[in-house]
Amino acid sequence: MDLVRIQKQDFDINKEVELVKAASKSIGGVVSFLGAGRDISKGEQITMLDFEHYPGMAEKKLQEIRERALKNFNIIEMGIVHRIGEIDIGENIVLIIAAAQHRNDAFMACEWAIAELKRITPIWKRETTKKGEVWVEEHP
Amino acid sequence: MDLVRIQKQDFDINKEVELVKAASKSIGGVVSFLGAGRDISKGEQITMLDFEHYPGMAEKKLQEIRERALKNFNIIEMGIVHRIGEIDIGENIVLIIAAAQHRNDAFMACEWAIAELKRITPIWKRETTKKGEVWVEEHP
Amino acid sequence: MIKVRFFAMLKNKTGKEEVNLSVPDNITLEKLKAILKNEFPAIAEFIERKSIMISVNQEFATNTTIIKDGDEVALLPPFSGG
Amino acid sequence: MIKVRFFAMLKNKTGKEEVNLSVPDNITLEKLKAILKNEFPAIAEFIERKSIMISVNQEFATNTTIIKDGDEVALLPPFSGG
Repeated sequence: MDLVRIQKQDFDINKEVELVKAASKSIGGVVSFLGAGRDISKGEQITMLDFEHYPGMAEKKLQEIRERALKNFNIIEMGIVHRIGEIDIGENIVLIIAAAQHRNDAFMACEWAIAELKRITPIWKRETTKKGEVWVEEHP
Repeated sequence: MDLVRIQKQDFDINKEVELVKAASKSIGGVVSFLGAGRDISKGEQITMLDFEHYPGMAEKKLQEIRERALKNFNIIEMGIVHRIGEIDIGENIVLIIAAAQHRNDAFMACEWAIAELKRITPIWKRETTKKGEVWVEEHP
Repeated sequence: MIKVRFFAMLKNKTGKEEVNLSVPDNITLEKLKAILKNEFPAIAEFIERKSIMISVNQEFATNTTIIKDGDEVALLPPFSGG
Repeated sequence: MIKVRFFAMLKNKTGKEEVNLSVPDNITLEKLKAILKNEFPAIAEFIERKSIMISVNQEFATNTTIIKDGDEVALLPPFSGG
Protein backbone atom coordinates (compact mmCIF):
# COMPACT_ATOMS: atom_id res chain seq x y z
CA MET A 1 0.00 0.00 0.00
CA ASP A 2 1.31 3.45 -0.92
CA LEU A 3 2.00 6.02 1.77
CA VAL A 4 0.28 8.71 -0.30
CA ARG A 5 -3.11 7.95 -1.82
CA ILE A 6 -6.40 9.38 -3.01
CA GLN A 7 -9.26 6.93 -2.74
CA LYS A 8 -13.03 6.60 -2.51
CA GLN A 9 -13.16 4.14 0.38
CA ASP A 10 -12.60 4.94 4.04
CA PHE A 11 -9.20 4.29 5.60
CA ASP A 12 -8.21 2.29 8.68
CA ILE A 13 -6.19 4.57 10.96
CA ASN A 14 -4.44 1.64 12.68
CA LYS A 15 -3.23 0.31 9.34
CA GLU A 16 -2.12 3.72 8.09
CA VAL A 17 -0.18 4.33 11.32
CA GLU A 18 1.44 0.88 11.08
CA LEU A 19 2.45 1.60 7.49
CA VAL A 20 4.19 4.81 8.57
CA LYS A 21 5.70 3.28 11.73
CA ALA A 22 7.16 0.41 9.66
CA ALA A 23 9.74 2.89 8.32
CA SER A 24 11.93 2.73 11.42
CA LYS A 25 12.25 1.43 14.97
CA SER A 26 13.58 4.86 15.93
CA ILE A 27 10.14 6.44 15.66
CA GLY A 28 9.13 7.77 19.07
CA GLY A 29 6.38 10.25 18.22
CA VAL A 30 3.59 9.97 15.66
CA VAL A 31 1.29 12.95 15.10
CA SER A 32 -1.84 12.51 13.01
CA PHE A 33 -4.33 14.97 11.63
CA LEU A 34 -7.73 13.53 10.78
CA GLY A 35 -10.23 15.74 8.96
CA ALA A 36 -13.88 14.79 9.40
CA GLY A 37 -17.12 15.98 7.81
CA ARG A 38 -18.69 18.64 10.04
CA ASP A 39 -22.45 19.06 10.24
CA ILE A 40 -22.37 22.86 10.10
CA SER A 41 -20.44 25.22 7.84
CA LYS A 42 -20.88 29.00 8.01
CA GLY A 43 -24.14 28.52 9.91
CA GLU A 44 -25.62 26.15 7.33
CA GLN A 45 -26.67 22.60 8.19
CA ILE A 46 -24.76 20.20 5.94
CA THR A 47 -26.31 16.89 4.97
CA MET A 48 -23.68 15.52 2.60
CA LEU A 49 -20.22 16.24 1.22
CA ASP A 50 -18.79 15.38 -2.16
CA PHE A 51 -15.11 15.71 -3.07
CA GLU A 52 -13.76 16.05 -6.58
CA HIS A 53 -10.08 16.00 -7.51
CA TYR A 54 -7.87 16.57 -10.54
CA PRO A 55 -6.68 13.00 -11.12
CA GLY A 56 -2.93 12.85 -11.55
CA MET A 57 -2.19 16.40 -10.44
CA ALA A 58 -3.76 15.98 -6.97
CA GLU A 59 -1.74 12.80 -6.33
CA LYS A 60 1.40 14.55 -7.54
CA LYS A 61 0.86 17.46 -5.17
CA LEU A 62 0.37 15.13 -2.19
CA GLN A 63 3.58 13.28 -3.10
CA GLU A 64 5.32 16.63 -3.33
CA ILE A 65 4.06 17.59 0.15
CA ARG A 66 5.43 14.34 1.60
CA GLU A 67 8.81 14.84 -0.07
CA ARG A 68 9.11 18.45 1.07
CA ALA A 69 8.09 17.48 4.61
CA LEU A 70 10.80 14.80 4.70
CA LYS A 71 13.34 17.33 3.44
CA ASN A 72 12.36 20.33 5.56
CA PHE A 73 11.44 18.73 8.89
CA ASN A 74 13.32 16.28 11.08
CA ILE A 75 10.83 13.49 10.49
CA ILE A 76 11.32 9.87 9.52
CA GLU A 77 8.18 9.21 7.48
CA MET A 78 4.88 10.76 6.39
CA GLY A 79 1.67 9.28 5.04
CA ILE A 80 -1.22 11.15 3.41
CA VAL A 81 -4.61 9.71 2.43
CA HIS A 82 -7.45 11.84 1.06
CA ARG A 83 -10.88 10.50 0.21
CA ILE A 84 -12.99 11.60 -2.76
CA GLY A 85 -16.62 11.08 -3.73
CA GLU A 86 -19.60 11.26 -1.39
CA ILE A 87 -18.81 11.52 2.30
CA ASP A 88 -21.36 11.57 5.09
CA ILE A 89 -21.28 13.91 8.08
CA GLY A 90 -18.92 12.54 10.73
CA GLU A 91 -17.00 10.42 8.24
CA ASN A 92 -13.25 10.63 7.69
CA ILE A 93 -12.02 12.88 4.86
CA VAL A 94 -8.26 13.13 5.17
CA LEU A 95 -5.48 11.63 7.27
CA ILE A 96 -1.93 12.97 7.54
CA ILE A 97 0.56 11.06 9.68
CA ALA A 98 3.99 12.42 10.58
CA ALA A 99 6.45 10.17 12.41
CA ALA A 100 9.67 11.36 14.03
CA GLN A 101 12.14 10.47 16.74
CA HIS A 102 10.85 13.39 18.79
CA ARG A 103 7.35 14.73 19.01
CA ASN A 104 8.02 18.40 18.24
CA ASP A 105 9.22 17.60 14.74
CA ALA A 106 6.19 15.41 14.12
CA PHE A 107 3.80 18.14 15.31
CA MET A 108 5.43 20.79 13.12
CA ALA A 109 5.51 18.60 10.00
CA CYS A 110 1.90 17.45 10.40
CA GLU A 111 0.60 20.99 10.95
CA TRP A 112 2.55 22.26 7.95
CA ALA A 113 1.40 19.40 5.72
CA ILE A 114 -2.33 19.91 6.26
CA ALA A 115 -2.01 23.66 5.65
CA GLU A 116 0.01 22.98 2.49
CA LEU A 117 -2.48 20.33 1.34
CA LYS A 118 -5.30 22.88 1.56
CA ARG A 119 -3.17 25.44 -0.27
CA ILE A 120 -1.84 23.50 -3.27
CA THR A 121 -3.86 20.31 -3.79
CA PRO A 122 -6.53 20.43 -6.51
CA ILE A 123 -9.37 18.94 -4.51
CA TRP A 124 -12.79 20.55 -4.22
CA LYS A 125 -15.58 20.08 -1.69
CA ARG A 126 -19.25 20.36 -2.54
CA GLU A 127 -21.60 20.75 0.40
CA THR A 128 -25.23 19.74 0.22
CA THR A 129 -27.53 21.88 2.37
CA LYS A 130 -31.30 22.35 2.41
CA LYS A 131 -30.74 25.20 -0.05
CA GLY A 132 -28.96 22.93 -2.51
CA GLU A 133 -25.43 22.05 -3.48
CA VAL A 134 -22.59 24.54 -3.16
CA TRP A 135 -18.93 24.29 -4.16
CA VAL A 136 -16.97 25.58 -1.20
CA GLU A 137 -14.57 28.47 -1.68
CA GLU A 138 -12.30 28.30 1.33
CA HIS A 139 -10.00 31.02 0.03
CA PRO A 140 -12.22 33.50 -1.80
CA MET B 1 -15.22 2.76 27.63
CA ASP B 2 -13.72 5.77 29.43
CA LEU B 3 -12.08 8.58 27.48
CA VAL B 4 -9.18 8.62 29.95
CA ARG B 5 -7.55 5.33 30.91
CA ILE B 6 -4.39 3.62 32.08
CA GLN B 7 -4.17 0.01 30.95
CA LYS B 8 -1.79 -2.88 30.29
CA GLN B 9 -3.19 -3.91 26.90
CA ASP B 10 -2.61 -2.15 23.60
CA PHE B 11 -5.26 0.24 22.28
CA ASP B 12 -7.06 0.36 18.93
CA ILE B 13 -6.57 3.84 17.45
CA ASN B 14 -9.72 3.57 15.29
CA LYS B 15 -11.84 2.80 18.34
CA GLU B 16 -10.28 5.54 20.44
CA VAL B 17 -10.84 8.09 17.67
CA GLU B 18 -14.45 6.93 17.25
CA LEU B 19 -14.99 7.31 21.00
CA VAL B 20 -13.76 10.92 20.87
CA LYS B 21 -15.60 11.73 17.62
CA ALA B 22 -18.85 10.42 19.12
CA ALA B 23 -18.96 13.59 21.25
CA SER B 24 -20.27 15.79 18.43
CA LYS B 25 -21.07 15.99 14.72
CA SER B 26 -19.42 19.41 14.73
CA ILE B 27 -15.94 17.90 14.99
CA GLY B 28 -13.95 18.83 11.90
CA GLY B 29 -10.36 18.29 13.02
CA VAL B 30 -8.91 15.50 15.14
CA VAL B 31 -5.24 15.66 16.14
CA SER B 32 -3.62 12.63 17.75
CA PHE B 33 -0.28 12.12 19.40
CA LEU B 34 0.94 8.53 19.55
CA GLY B 35 4.05 7.77 21.57
CA ALA B 36 5.91 4.61 20.59
CA GLY B 37 8.84 2.69 22.09
CA ARG B 38 12.04 3.81 20.38
CA ASP B 39 14.97 1.41 19.92
CA ILE B 40 17.64 3.90 20.96
CA SER B 41 17.78 6.31 23.89
CA LYS B 42 20.82 8.51 24.55
CA GLY B 43 22.91 6.29 22.29
CA GLU B 44 21.95 3.09 24.10
CA GLN B 45 20.21 0.21 22.33
CA ILE B 46 16.93 -0.51 24.14
CA THR B 47 15.50 -4.02 24.16
CA MET B 48 12.47 -3.55 26.41
CA LEU B 49 10.46 -0.90 28.23
CA ASP B 50 8.51 -1.21 31.45
CA PHE B 51 6.13 1.46 32.74
CA GLU B 52 5.07 1.83 36.36
CA HIS B 53 2.41 4.22 37.62
CA TYR B 54 1.00 5.50 40.88
CA PRO B 55 -2.46 3.90 40.74
CA GLY B 56 -5.18 6.41 41.50
CA MET B 57 -3.02 9.51 41.30
CA ALA B 58 -1.87 8.90 37.71
CA GLU B 59 -5.47 8.43 36.53
CA LYS B 60 -6.49 11.56 38.44
CA LYS B 61 -3.78 13.62 36.75
CA LEU B 62 -4.80 12.43 33.28
CA GLN B 63 -8.42 13.33 34.05
CA GLU B 64 -7.24 16.73 35.22
CA ILE B 65 -5.31 17.24 31.95
CA ARG B 66 -8.44 16.44 29.93
CA GLU B 67 -10.57 18.84 32.00
CA ARG B 68 -8.06 21.66 31.78
CA ALA B 69 -7.69 21.10 28.02
CA LEU B 70 -11.48 21.34 27.58
CA LYS B 71 -11.51 24.53 29.63
CA ASN B 72 -8.46 26.27 28.17
CA PHE B 73 -8.65 25.33 24.49
CA ASN B 74 -11.47 25.59 22.01
CA ILE B 75 -11.85 21.84 21.67
CA ILE B 76 -14.90 19.59 21.84
CA GLU B 77 -13.43 16.42 23.34
CA MET B 78 -10.17 14.81 24.42
CA GLY B 79 -9.17 11.22 25.06
CA ILE B 80 -6.00 9.98 26.78
CA VAL B 81 -4.81 6.36 27.05
CA HIS B 82 -1.47 5.39 28.61
CA ARG B 83 -0.18 1.85 28.79
CA ILE B 84 1.75 0.37 31.69
CA GLY B 85 3.77 -2.81 32.17
CA GLU B 86 6.18 -4.31 29.66
CA ILE B 87 6.21 -2.71 26.22
CA ASP B 88 8.30 -3.90 23.28
CA ILE B 89 10.21 -1.62 20.91
CA GLY B 90 7.88 -0.20 18.28
CA GLU B 91 4.79 -0.78 20.38
CA ASN B 92 2.31 1.94 21.33
CA ILE B 93 2.80 3.65 24.71
CA VAL B 94 0.43 6.59 24.85
CA LEU B 95 -2.34 8.11 22.74
CA ILE B 96 -3.77 11.61 23.13
CA ILE B 97 -6.64 12.64 20.87
CA ALA B 98 -7.93 16.22 20.66
CA ALA B 99 -11.05 16.94 18.61
CA ALA B 100 -12.23 20.43 17.66
CA GLN B 101 -14.28 22.24 15.07
CA HIS B 102 -11.10 23.69 13.63
CA ARG B 103 -7.70 22.09 13.39
CA ASN B 104 -5.59 24.80 15.03
CA ASP B 105 -7.34 24.34 18.35
CA ALA B 106 -6.90 20.57 18.14
CA PHE B 107 -3.17 20.89 17.39
CA MET B 108 -2.62 23.30 20.27
CA ALA B 109 -4.56 21.22 22.80
CA CYS B 110 -2.88 17.96 21.79
CA GLU B 111 0.61 19.44 21.94
CA TRP B 112 -0.09 21.00 25.34
CA ALA B 113 -1.61 17.79 26.71
CA ILE B 114 1.37 15.54 25.94
CA ALA B 115 3.79 18.08 27.44
CA GLU B 116 1.59 18.37 30.54
CA LEU B 117 1.26 14.58 30.79
CA LYS B 118 5.04 14.26 30.89
CA ARG B 119 5.24 17.04 33.48
CA ILE B 120 2.62 16.06 36.05
CA THR B 121 1.65 12.40 35.63
CA PRO B 122 3.27 9.93 38.05
CA ILE B 123 4.37 7.36 35.46
CA TRP B 124 7.90 6.02 35.23
CA LYS B 125 9.74 4.29 32.41
CA ARG B 126 12.38 1.63 32.93
CA GLU B 127 14.59 0.88 29.94
CA THR B 128 16.33 -2.46 29.52
CA THR B 129 19.65 -2.21 27.71
CA LYS B 130 22.59 -4.62 27.41
CA LYS B 131 24.00 -2.92 30.51
CA GLY B 132 20.91 -3.72 32.55
CA GLU B 133 17.74 -1.97 33.62
CA VAL B 134 17.61 1.79 34.19
CA TRP B 135 14.83 4.03 35.45
CA VAL B 136 14.71 6.99 33.09
CA GLU B 137 15.11 10.49 34.47
CA GLU B 138 13.77 12.73 31.74
CA HIS B 139 14.01 15.85 33.88
CA PRO B 140 17.11 15.41 36.05
CA MET C 1 -4.81 21.96 -30.43
CA ILE C 2 -4.81 22.09 -26.64
CA LYS C 3 -7.05 20.42 -24.07
CA VAL C 4 -8.84 22.65 -21.57
CA ARG C 5 -10.24 21.07 -18.39
CA PHE C 6 -12.78 22.51 -15.97
CA PHE C 7 -13.25 21.51 -12.35
CA ALA C 8 -15.84 21.94 -9.61
CA MET C 9 -17.91 25.15 -10.01
CA LEU C 10 -16.26 25.96 -13.35
CA LYS C 11 -17.51 22.64 -14.72
CA ASN C 12 -21.01 23.62 -13.60
CA LYS C 13 -20.75 27.12 -15.07
CA THR C 14 -19.48 25.98 -18.48
CA GLY C 15 -21.45 22.75 -18.53
CA LYS C 16 -18.26 21.10 -19.77
CA GLU C 17 -15.58 18.84 -18.32
CA GLU C 18 -13.06 19.26 -21.09
CA VAL C 19 -12.79 20.91 -24.46
CA ASN C 20 -10.28 20.62 -27.31
CA LEU C 21 -9.38 24.07 -28.51
CA SER C 22 -7.41 25.33 -31.51
CA VAL C 23 -5.18 28.18 -30.45
CA PRO C 24 -2.07 29.79 -31.97
CA ASP C 25 1.03 27.80 -31.02
CA ASN C 26 3.48 29.09 -28.37
CA ILE C 27 1.25 31.81 -26.96
CA THR C 28 1.57 32.93 -23.35
CA LEU C 29 -0.96 31.93 -20.75
CA GLU C 30 -1.91 35.60 -20.54
CA LYS C 31 -2.99 35.52 -24.20
CA LEU C 32 -4.72 32.17 -23.72
CA LYS C 33 -6.75 33.65 -20.86
CA ALA C 34 -8.10 36.33 -23.22
CA ILE C 35 -9.10 33.60 -25.68
CA LEU C 36 -10.75 31.55 -22.92
CA LYS C 37 -12.71 34.58 -21.68
CA ASN C 38 -14.16 35.01 -25.18
CA GLU C 39 -14.74 31.31 -25.65
CA PHE C 40 -16.42 30.78 -22.25
CA PRO C 41 -18.17 34.02 -21.26
CA ALA C 42 -19.96 32.21 -18.40
CA ILE C 43 -16.65 32.01 -16.53
CA ALA C 44 -14.97 35.18 -17.81
CA GLU C 45 -15.20 36.86 -14.42
CA PHE C 46 -13.69 33.78 -12.72
CA ILE C 47 -10.71 33.77 -15.10
CA GLU C 48 -10.22 37.44 -14.21
CA ARG C 49 -10.23 36.76 -10.48
CA LYS C 50 -6.89 35.99 -8.90
CA SER C 51 -8.28 33.17 -6.78
CA ILE C 52 -8.56 30.96 -9.88
CA MET C 53 -5.33 29.11 -10.61
CA ILE C 54 -4.40 27.67 -13.96
CA SER C 55 -2.24 24.62 -14.47
CA VAL C 56 -0.41 23.59 -17.62
CA ASN C 57 0.39 19.89 -17.84
CA GLN C 58 -0.54 19.55 -14.17
CA GLU C 59 1.89 22.21 -12.92
CA PHE C 60 0.86 25.65 -11.70
CA ALA C 61 1.40 28.20 -14.44
CA THR C 62 1.85 31.98 -14.57
CA ASN C 63 0.94 34.60 -17.14
CA THR C 64 4.30 34.12 -18.87
CA THR C 65 4.03 30.34 -19.22
CA ILE C 66 4.14 29.32 -22.90
CA ILE C 67 1.33 27.10 -24.14
CA LYS C 68 2.36 24.53 -26.73
CA ASP C 69 0.44 22.21 -29.00
CA GLY C 70 -0.89 19.21 -27.10
CA ASP C 71 -0.73 20.90 -23.67
CA GLU C 72 -3.34 20.20 -21.03
CA VAL C 73 -4.58 23.42 -19.47
CA ALA C 74 -6.82 23.22 -16.40
CA LEU C 75 -8.87 25.95 -14.74
CA LEU C 76 -8.77 25.42 -11.01
CA PRO C 77 -11.23 27.18 -8.71
CA PRO C 78 -10.14 27.77 -5.08
CA PHE C 79 -9.22 24.46 -3.49
CA SER C 80 -11.25 23.15 -0.59
CA GLY C 81 -9.70 19.78 0.23
CA GLY C 82 -8.53 18.65 3.63
CA MET D 1 0.60 6.66 61.71
CA ILE D 2 1.11 7.58 58.08
CA LYS D 3 1.73 5.47 55.01
CA VAL D 4 4.84 6.22 52.92
CA ARG D 5 5.02 4.91 49.36
CA PHE D 6 8.05 4.59 47.10
CA PHE D 7 8.06 4.42 43.31
CA ALA D 8 10.43 3.48 40.51
CA MET D 9 14.10 3.99 41.44
CA LEU D 10 13.20 4.95 45.03
CA LYS D 11 11.54 1.57 45.45
CA ASN D 12 14.76 -0.08 44.25
CA LYS D 13 16.94 2.05 46.55
CA THR D 14 14.88 1.44 49.71
CA GLY D 15 13.90 -2.10 48.78
CA LYS D 16 10.39 -1.15 49.92
CA GLU D 17 7.09 -0.38 48.24
CA GLU D 18 5.36 1.08 51.25
CA VAL D 19 5.99 1.58 54.94
CA ASN D 20 3.75 2.55 57.84
CA LEU D 21 5.47 5.16 59.94
CA SER D 22 4.69 6.72 63.31
CA VAL D 23 5.32 10.42 63.16
CA PRO D 24 4.17 13.38 65.32
CA ASP D 25 0.72 14.54 64.22
CA ASN D 26 0.26 17.75 62.20
CA ILE D 27 3.89 18.24 61.25
CA THR D 28 4.89 20.03 58.07
CA LEU D 29 6.18 18.17 55.07
CA GLU D 30 9.50 19.91 55.64
CA LYS D 31 9.78 18.23 59.05
CA LEU D 32 8.62 14.92 57.65
CA LYS D 33 11.38 15.07 55.04
CA ALA D 34 13.98 15.30 57.84
CA ILE D 35 12.45 12.23 59.48
CA LEU D 36 12.41 10.34 56.16
CA LYS D 37 16.05 11.19 55.50
CA ASN D 38 16.99 9.61 58.83
CA GLU D 39 14.69 6.66 58.36
CA PHE D 40 15.80 5.90 54.79
CA PRO D 41 19.45 6.97 54.43
CA ALA D 42 19.69 5.17 51.06
CA ILE D 43 17.49 7.86 49.51
CA ALA D 44 18.47 10.84 51.68
CA GLU D 45 20.19 12.57 48.78
CA PHE D 46 17.12 12.05 46.54
CA ILE D 47 14.82 13.63 49.12
CA GLU D 48 17.22 16.58 49.19
CA ARG D 49 17.11 16.98 45.40
CA LYS D 50 14.46 19.26 44.03
CA SER D 51 13.60 16.91 41.16
CA ILE D 52 11.88 14.56 43.61
CA MET D 53 8.25 15.50 44.18
CA ILE D 54 6.22 14.46 47.17
CA SER D 55 2.49 13.91 47.14
CA VAL D 56 0.16 13.82 50.13
CA ASN D 57 -3.07 11.93 49.55
CA GLN D 58 -2.27 11.91 45.83
CA GLU D 59 -1.91 15.68 45.49
CA PHE D 60 1.42 17.46 45.01
CA ALA D 61 2.58 18.89 48.33
CA THR D 62 4.97 21.65 49.39
CA ASN D 63 7.20 22.11 52.42
CA THR D 64 4.37 23.82 54.30
CA THR D 65 1.79 21.07 53.71
CA ILE D 66 0.58 19.66 57.05
CA ILE D 67 0.77 15.87 57.45
CA LYS D 68 -2.06 14.34 59.44
CA ASP D 69 -2.66 10.92 60.90
CA GLY D 70 -3.69 8.42 58.21
CA ASP D 71 -2.21 10.45 55.33
CA GLU D 72 -0.64 8.71 52.36
CA VAL D 73 2.71 10.27 51.47
CA ALA D 74 4.43 9.24 48.26
CA LEU D 75 7.97 9.93 47.09
CA LEU D 76 7.92 10.53 43.34
CA PRO D 77 11.12 10.44 41.30
CA PRO D 78 11.20 12.45 38.03
CA PHE D 79 8.34 11.32 35.79
CA SER D 80 9.08 9.66 32.47
CA GLY D 81 5.70 8.77 31.06
CA GLY D 82 4.45 9.63 27.61
